[in-house]
Amino acid sequence: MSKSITVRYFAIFREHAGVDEETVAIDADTAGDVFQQLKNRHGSREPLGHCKVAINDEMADWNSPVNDGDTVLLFPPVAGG
Amino acid sequence: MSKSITVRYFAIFREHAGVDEETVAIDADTAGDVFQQLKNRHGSREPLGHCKVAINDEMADWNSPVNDGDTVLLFPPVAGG
Amino acid sequence: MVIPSCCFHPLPVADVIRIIDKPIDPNVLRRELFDPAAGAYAGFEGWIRNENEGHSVERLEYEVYAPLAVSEGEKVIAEAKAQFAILHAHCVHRTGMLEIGECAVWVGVSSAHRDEAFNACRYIIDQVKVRLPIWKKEHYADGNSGWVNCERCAEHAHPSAVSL
Amino acid sequence: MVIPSCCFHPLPVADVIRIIDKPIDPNVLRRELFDPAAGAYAGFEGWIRNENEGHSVERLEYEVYAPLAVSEGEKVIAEAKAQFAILHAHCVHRTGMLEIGECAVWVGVSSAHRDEAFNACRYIIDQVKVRLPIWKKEHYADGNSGWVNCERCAEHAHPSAVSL
Repeated sequence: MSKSITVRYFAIFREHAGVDEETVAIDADTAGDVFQQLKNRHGSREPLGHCKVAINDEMADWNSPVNDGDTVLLFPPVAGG
Repeated sequence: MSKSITVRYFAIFREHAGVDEETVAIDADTAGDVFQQLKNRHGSREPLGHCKVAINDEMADWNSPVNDGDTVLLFPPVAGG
Repeated sequence: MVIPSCCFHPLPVADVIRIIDKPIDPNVLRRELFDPAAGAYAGFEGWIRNENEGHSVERLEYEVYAPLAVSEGEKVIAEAKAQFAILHAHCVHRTGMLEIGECAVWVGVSSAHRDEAFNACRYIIDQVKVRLPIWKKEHYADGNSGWVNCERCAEHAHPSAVSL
Repeated sequence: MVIPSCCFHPLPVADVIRIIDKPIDPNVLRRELFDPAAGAYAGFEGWIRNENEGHSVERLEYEVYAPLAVSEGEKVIAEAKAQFAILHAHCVHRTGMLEIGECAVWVGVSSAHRDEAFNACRYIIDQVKVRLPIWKKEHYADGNSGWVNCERCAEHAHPSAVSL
């Protein structure tokens, strides 16, 4: 069943997507599903394990469930410092 | 054979001796001999291994030889930092 | 300006991690860690250097997602305080465009003895680098630019190495 | 005063170790270590704390035999540079009477990467503490005083423990 998910892209993902944020109708159970199904948006061939995800401003796992109305933040590999 | 040795005392050794420096006539082969024979001056019961010694402004060992006219610096246990 | 360190007084310190877009001033920051019981202070600074993996770097652009950088940074500092007998620990990270020689991140720790200050400082910077949602884009002398850890990483990602 | 770290220019640096009788200013000192190739800076400061081994300390008096403290300190820093891939390392130690909270010793190291900066900084302070001819006398709240590592050590020295 399709869910309405707001997706936020960061750093290189945002540059690929061309937008900071968009709301998509998507058939996804987990954060990982969102990442995989939006490959043509964020354009990343990164392994999921290199990236991070947050749901509604809380750090999450790739197998965390997503619900209708959630905001999913897609983080490419971090490089602080 | 007696040698003329100038001895400099530091920190607690100086406080015990009551002088910064004095020249003594002493029958000593090594820096360790100087330390042991001046026990009543520096007043220390420290093991030699806890203390350090310099001869003519170069760090030395307790078994370094002392010569007539040398200046021997007696250093109690250090505590920098 | 020399601020005699004997004249310290505890500053009001609400936040142990901060994301700022102005130059980091380690001299002001270290004063926040003063404590009459502190015998040791360890500090770390990450500076922008002119080279990375053979590329000549002209400047570095930091992107920080502040809400989660702060909450994750607070966790890191709480972990350091739980693991090591320290008194105070703070971290400040820059965002925006930085020039060569600028300070991108500062970590400071005070403790009674030096072992704990060194270990906690190292723990914090190590964790900050791998856990906080912060990205940097290098701008090269040849006019190109690249996101650190991203483009090269993606180029080299082979299907067999992909894992969840 | 904020000195923007982007505006650094190499300072003339003759001496890598200094003994001074005025307050240590880490902000000026760290600037001496700036280098366009430096990505990491690790700093250590020893602060006067208000307690040692159960004694309430009011102030601390440092005695330094400068000629040998400097020559031994130069050896320590040369060893650090030989062992670790660092760019610059300096150390400054105070002499004279210091109050609680004052900085007694500062060590700063810059390097391309953080591992080397941390390890060299730790090496230098560890060696400085055990090798340089520096002594400190604690002045206690009760009016007494004592040389650190000396009097208590002498009290507990038993003939059987004496060794060359």
